[in-house]
Amino acid sequence: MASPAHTGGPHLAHHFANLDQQYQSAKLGMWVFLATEVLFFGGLFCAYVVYRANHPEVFLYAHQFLDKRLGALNTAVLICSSFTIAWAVRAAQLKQVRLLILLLSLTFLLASGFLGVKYIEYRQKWEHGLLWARRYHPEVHLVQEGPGHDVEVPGAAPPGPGAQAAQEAPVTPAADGDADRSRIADAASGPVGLAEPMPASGEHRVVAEPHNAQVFFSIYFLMTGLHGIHVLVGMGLMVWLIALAWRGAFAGGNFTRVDMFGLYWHLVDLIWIYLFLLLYLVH
Amino acid sequence: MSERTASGVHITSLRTLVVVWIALLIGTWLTVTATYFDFGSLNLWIGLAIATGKALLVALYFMHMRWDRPFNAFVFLTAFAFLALFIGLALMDSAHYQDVVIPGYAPALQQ
Amino acid sequence: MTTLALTSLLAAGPAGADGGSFWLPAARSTTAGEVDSLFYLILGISLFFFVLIVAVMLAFVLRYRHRRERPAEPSRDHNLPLELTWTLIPVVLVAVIFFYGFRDYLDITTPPRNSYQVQVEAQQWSWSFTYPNGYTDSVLHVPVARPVELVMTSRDVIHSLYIPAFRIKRDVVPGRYAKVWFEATEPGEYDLFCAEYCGTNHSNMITKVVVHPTGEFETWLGKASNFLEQMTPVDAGRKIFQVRGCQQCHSVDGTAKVGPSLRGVFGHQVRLADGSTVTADENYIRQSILEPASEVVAGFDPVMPTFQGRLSDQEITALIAYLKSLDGN
Amino acid sequence: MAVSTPVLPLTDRAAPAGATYLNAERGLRSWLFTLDHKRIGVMYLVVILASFLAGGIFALLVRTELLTPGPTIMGPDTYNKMFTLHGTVMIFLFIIPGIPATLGNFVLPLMLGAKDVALPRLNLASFWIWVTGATVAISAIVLGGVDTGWTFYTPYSTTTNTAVIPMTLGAFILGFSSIFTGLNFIVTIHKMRPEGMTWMRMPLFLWGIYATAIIQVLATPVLGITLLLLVAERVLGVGIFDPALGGDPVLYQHFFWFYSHPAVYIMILPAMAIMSEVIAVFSGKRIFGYRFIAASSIAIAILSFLVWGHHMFVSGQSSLANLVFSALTFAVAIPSAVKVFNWVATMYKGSVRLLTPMLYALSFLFLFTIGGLTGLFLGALATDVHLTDTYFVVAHFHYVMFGGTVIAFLAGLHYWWPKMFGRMYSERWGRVGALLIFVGFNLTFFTQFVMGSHGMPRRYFNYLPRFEGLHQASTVGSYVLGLGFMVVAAYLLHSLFRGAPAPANPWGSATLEWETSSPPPPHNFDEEFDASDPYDIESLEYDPAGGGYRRHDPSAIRLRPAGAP
Repeated sequence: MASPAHTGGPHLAHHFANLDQQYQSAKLGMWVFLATEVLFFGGLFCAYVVYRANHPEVFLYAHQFLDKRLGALNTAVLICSSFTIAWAVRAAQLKQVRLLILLLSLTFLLASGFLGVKYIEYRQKWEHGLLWARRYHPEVHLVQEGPGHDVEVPGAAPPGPGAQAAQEAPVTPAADGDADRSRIADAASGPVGLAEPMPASGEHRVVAEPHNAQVFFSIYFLMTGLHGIHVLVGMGLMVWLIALAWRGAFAGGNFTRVDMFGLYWHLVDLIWIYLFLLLYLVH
Repeated sequence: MSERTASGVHITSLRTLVVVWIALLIGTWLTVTATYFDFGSLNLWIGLAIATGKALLVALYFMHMRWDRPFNAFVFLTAFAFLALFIGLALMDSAHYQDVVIPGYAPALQQ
Repeated sequence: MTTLALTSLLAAGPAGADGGSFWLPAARSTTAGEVDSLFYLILGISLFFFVLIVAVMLAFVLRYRHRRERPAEPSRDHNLPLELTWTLIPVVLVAVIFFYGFRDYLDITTPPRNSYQVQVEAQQWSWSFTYPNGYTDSVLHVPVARPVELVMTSRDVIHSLYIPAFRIKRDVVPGRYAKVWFEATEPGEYDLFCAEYCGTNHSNMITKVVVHPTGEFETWLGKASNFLEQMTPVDAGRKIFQVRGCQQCHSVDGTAKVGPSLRGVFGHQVRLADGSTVTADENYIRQSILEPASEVVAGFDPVMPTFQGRLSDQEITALIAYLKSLDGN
Repeated sequence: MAVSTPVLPLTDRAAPAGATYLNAERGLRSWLFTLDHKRIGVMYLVVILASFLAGGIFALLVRTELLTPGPTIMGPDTYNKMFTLHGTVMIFLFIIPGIPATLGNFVLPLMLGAKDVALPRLNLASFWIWVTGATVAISAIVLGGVDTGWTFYTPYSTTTNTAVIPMTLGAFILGFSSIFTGLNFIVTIHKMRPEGMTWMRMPLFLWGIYATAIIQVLATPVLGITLLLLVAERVLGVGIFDPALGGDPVLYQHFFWFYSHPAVYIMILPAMAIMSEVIAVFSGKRIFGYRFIAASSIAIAILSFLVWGHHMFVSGQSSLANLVFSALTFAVAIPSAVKVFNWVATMYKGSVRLLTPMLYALSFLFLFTIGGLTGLFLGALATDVHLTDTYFVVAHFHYVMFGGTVIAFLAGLHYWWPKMFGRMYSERWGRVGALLIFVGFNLTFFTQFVMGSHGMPRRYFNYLPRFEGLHQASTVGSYVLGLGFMVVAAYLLHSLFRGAPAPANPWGSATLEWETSSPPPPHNFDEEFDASDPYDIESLEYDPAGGGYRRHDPSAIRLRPAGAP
C-alpha cells in the first residue's frame, strides 16, 4: 500500500474510509488465504489418513526409517522461528526498525537451518533408496534385535508378502490376515545411525516388509516437500521484507505487511507441528 | 499491560511471547517422550491432543487470534470443519471398499 | 410447445427398434422392472412440477403484462405459510424418491446365493468372459431365468460394464474386484457397452450378451469350450484371434490399426523399432505374444498387453497356424 | 502479495469532469495495469467471451463429427482430444471465472456504493493469473492435445502419452485466479458495505456472489492439490492414485469430485444471483421471499460440499457411501426448488416487461427447471445405475450449466450492458437472438435425454446406427444455437459503436449501481449513500425525456457528499 518513498504514517488507499477498515480488510483477506492453505495441505492429510487407516502396518513399519531426533530438532527450529517472527511483528508495531531487521534475519537463518536438516534427511533416504513409489528400492531393512527394539540394517529386505504374485486365482480375496504382519514394537530409541553397520551379534529375526510400503515414503516426500516449498517461499518474502525495512518503509509504523507475513509463517510452523507428529511419531 | 499502535491494534507483550515460546518447546519435548510410553489405542489421540494444544498456542498468541475480530477465527475454523468433512466421508468410503481391493496390487513394482 | 413438437418428431427414435417405450429400452432382466417403475415415478413428479411452474409463469406473464397506465399492484413480498409448504412438499417427495431409489439399489447390488459366476476381464478395448470350466469367449453367453454374477477386474485403466437392457452398470477398476449380477428374463441378443472413457477405441469396446433359452446354454458351452479338439488348428486360431481381443488392434486385411496388420507377415522380413530386421517365424510370433514389448515393429507404440499365462501353448500354436494361413490369400 | 509493477496511484485519478472509466485514461498500459474494478471486469469479459467462442467451436466440431456413426470429419484420437478441449476450456476458462469475474467484478463495488473492491491489486493479479493459466492450458493444444476428458481420471490420465501435464498445470494456475476473486469478494462484502446496508438489506446479487465466493475459497484448494498430485503422479510416479504403483483410483475420484461438485455450484449460484435481480426489476415489484432466497444461497453453498459422491455411484464406491451421498443429494435439491418458486411468485401482480433480459430469465426458469428435475433421476440410486455415464447425464448438466448459467449470463450481460458501455442494444435483435438460442438449445439437448435413457454411452466417437437420427437432430440444434450466438454477438458489438446512449437508470432498478452515470466515472460515486432498501422500486418514476427512470427524491438515499466533513 505505501509507496516506498513515503515515510510518514501508514498510507490510506483511496477506496477505504479509514485506516481501521483498511487494516481489517487486509487481515480478513489473509485469514481467508490461510483457510485455503489449510485445505490445500488438507488434501495430503486426507491421503495420509486414508492410507494409514487402511494399511496401518505400512506406517508402523516404514516410519522407523525416519530419524526422530532430526524431526524433533526441526520442530524446535521452526518454533523458535515462530517466536522470532512474532517478536518481529511487535518490533514493527513499535517502529523499532533495527530490531525488526535483526529478528527477520534470525528467522531467515532458522528457516535455512530447517531446510538444511531436511536436506540431510532427504540425502539419507536417497542413499538408501527409500524414495517414492516408482523409485522405491530399499537397501535397508529392519532387524528385530531383542524384544521391542528394531534396528536398521543395510542390505535388501527379504521378499516380504508384497512380492507374492498379485495375479492369484481371482477368487474373492481373503483379507490379508494379520498373521504374517510382524509385531513391530516401537523403537526404544531412534534407529542407530543409518550409516553404521549393525553388529552381527546373535540371530536377528528380519522384520518382513509389508505390502506397498512405498506409499508411506510417497506421502512423506509429498508432505515434507510441499511444506519445504512453503518454507522457501517464506524465506523469499523475508528477503523482500528485510529490503523494505532497510529502505525505511516500516519506520512510520506501517506494519501491515510484516503482520501478514507473520501469519503466513506461523501457519507454516503450525502445519509442521502436525507433520512431525503424523510422520515421525507413529505408534 | 497491552499496548496499542496508533490505529488501535493490540501489541503482544514480550513476556507473553517468551512464555508461549517456552510452552511450545516443552510441548515438543512432551510429544516426543509420549511416544516412549505405550497407551495402546490412545497413543494417536494423545499425540493429536498435544499437537492441537501447541497449534492453539501458536494461533491464539503468536497469530493474535485472541485479540483480533472473532470472525477471522471463525473463517479459520470453517476451513478445518470442511477439511474434517472431506477426510471423514472419504475415509468412511475407503474403509468400506477395502474388502474388494486386491491386497498388495502394484504390478508396475512387482517386475 | 417446442418440446412437445420435438418429442413427437423424435417418437421414431430408438424406441421402435426393440419394443421399448419412448424413454426406455425393453426391460429384459428381473430388476429392470423396478428401475423402470421408479423412472416413471420420477418422470411423473417431474412432469407435474414442470408443467405447473411453466404454466404459472406464462399465466403471470400474460395476466400481468406491462401496461403504462397499470403499474404493479401492491402485493405481499413474503408469505411464510406458503413458503414453508412449498419447501416441505418437495422434501417429502424427494424422501419418497430417495427411499425407492435405495431399496431398489439394494436389490440390484445383492446377488442371490446360487448365482452362476463368470469371470470378466476388461482391457483396453476388449472384454473377455471366462466360464467356470475355463473356456474364455469375447461374447457373454448366459442361461435365461438364472441369476448370473460377473466378477470383473481390469488389466489397465478403468472400464465400465453396461448392459442397458438389464439396467446394470458397474465400473471395472484395476486393482480390485467389481461385482454385478442380473437374471435375464427373455432369450435374445443384447448390447454390452463400455461406459467409462478408456481411450482411442472406447466406443468400439462393445460386445453382445447372448441369452440362451433354458437347456440350450449347457449344450452351447460344451460345444464351444472344446473347440480346439473339434476345429482345425487354422479355424481354432481364427476363433482365438477374434475372441481374445487380437482383432481389436490387428487387422487381417493389410490395413494397420493400433497394431500392425498380420496379413502376409508370416515368414517375411519385419523391420523392428530399433532398426534391426528379423524374419517373422514361429519363435518371433510366440515371443511377441508372450513379451510384446521386446520386439516392437517399427512405427507402432509398445501398447500390446502380454498374454503370458492367459493363452495356453495349444492356443498359441493354433494362432500361429492361423497366421500362416494368412500368408497367401 | 503486492504486484510491484508501476501502477497509477489510485488517488490521482482526477479525471476530467464527465470522463467515464472508458475514456478517462488512454493507452494499452492504462488498461493492462489498471486497478479499476470496472476495467478489470471488461478485460475479463473480453477474454471470457473469447474462451466461450473457442469452447463453442470445439463443441460444434464434436457435434459435426457425431453426424454419422463412423469417422465423419476426424479420427477417434482427434475426437477424444476435441471433447476434452470442449470440456476443459468451457469449465476452467469460461464458466468457473465467468459471471463472478466479469459482471461480479464490475457490479459488486457499484452495488455497494464503493469506489473499488477491497484489494484492487489482488484483483489485477487474479486477472493476470487467469491469463497465465489459460496460456499454459491452451499450450496443451500445440503440444498434441490431451485426450483424458476434463475429469483426468487415473489410471488413464497417468498412462496416456498426451499432453496431460500442461492442461493440469493450466487448470492448477486458473484455480488460484478463482481463489483470489472469491477472497476479494468476501473481504469487499464484509468490509465495504455502505451506511444502512445490513446483511438483510443487501441486494440478492451480492448474496449469490458471496455464497459463490465461499465455495471458490473452500473448494478450489482441493482441486489444486489434486492436480498437483496428478502431475507428481506422471512426473515422479508417487503412486497415490496410480493403481500400477499401489495407489487407489477411487481416492482420486473423491479428491476430484470434492472440488468439482461445489464447482457446479460456483457456476449456478451467480446465475441465480442475476435471476433475483432481473426478475424483480422486470416484474416491476419487490422480490418475493427475500429471506428464503438469501438463506437458500448460503444453504446451497454449504450443502454443496456434502454431495460429491453422487458422481461415483457405480465407480466402486461402497454401498454405505452411496446411501449417504444419495440422501444428501436430495437435500441440496430443495433450496434450488425454493428459489424457482420464489422467482415465479415474484411475477404475481407485477407489471412484467418482456425485454431481452426478462426473455432470458424466463428461458432460465424453463430450462433450469428441466435441468433440476432431471437431477432427481440421477440422485436416486436405482435409476442412476442405468443413466449415469450416458447422454442423459450430458443433457442434464448442459440443461443446468448452459440452460442455467450461460442463459443467466446473457440476461445479466444485457441487463448491465447499458451501465457497462453506456449504449443501448437493439431490443428487436435481442428477442431474435433469445428465441434462436432457446429453440436451438432444446433441439440440441432434449434429444440427448432420449438417447441417454436408451443407453447411449457418453464420450463415444462411434455409436450404434439406431442413435443416428437423434444425433443428427442434436447436431442441427447445435448449428441453430451457434447461429443464435452469432446474432447476439453481432448486435451487441454493433451497439458499442452505434447504440443509442444509455440513461443512468434504463430499467427502473433501485440498486445503487444505477445511481451513477452510464458508463460510470473512474471513481464511481461522488457521494455516500444510506442504502437501506435495494428494492424500493416505488421510489422511482419514469422520465420520458431521458428515456430512463429517476428517483423522486435523490437526496433520500444520499448522505453528505463525499469528502465534505
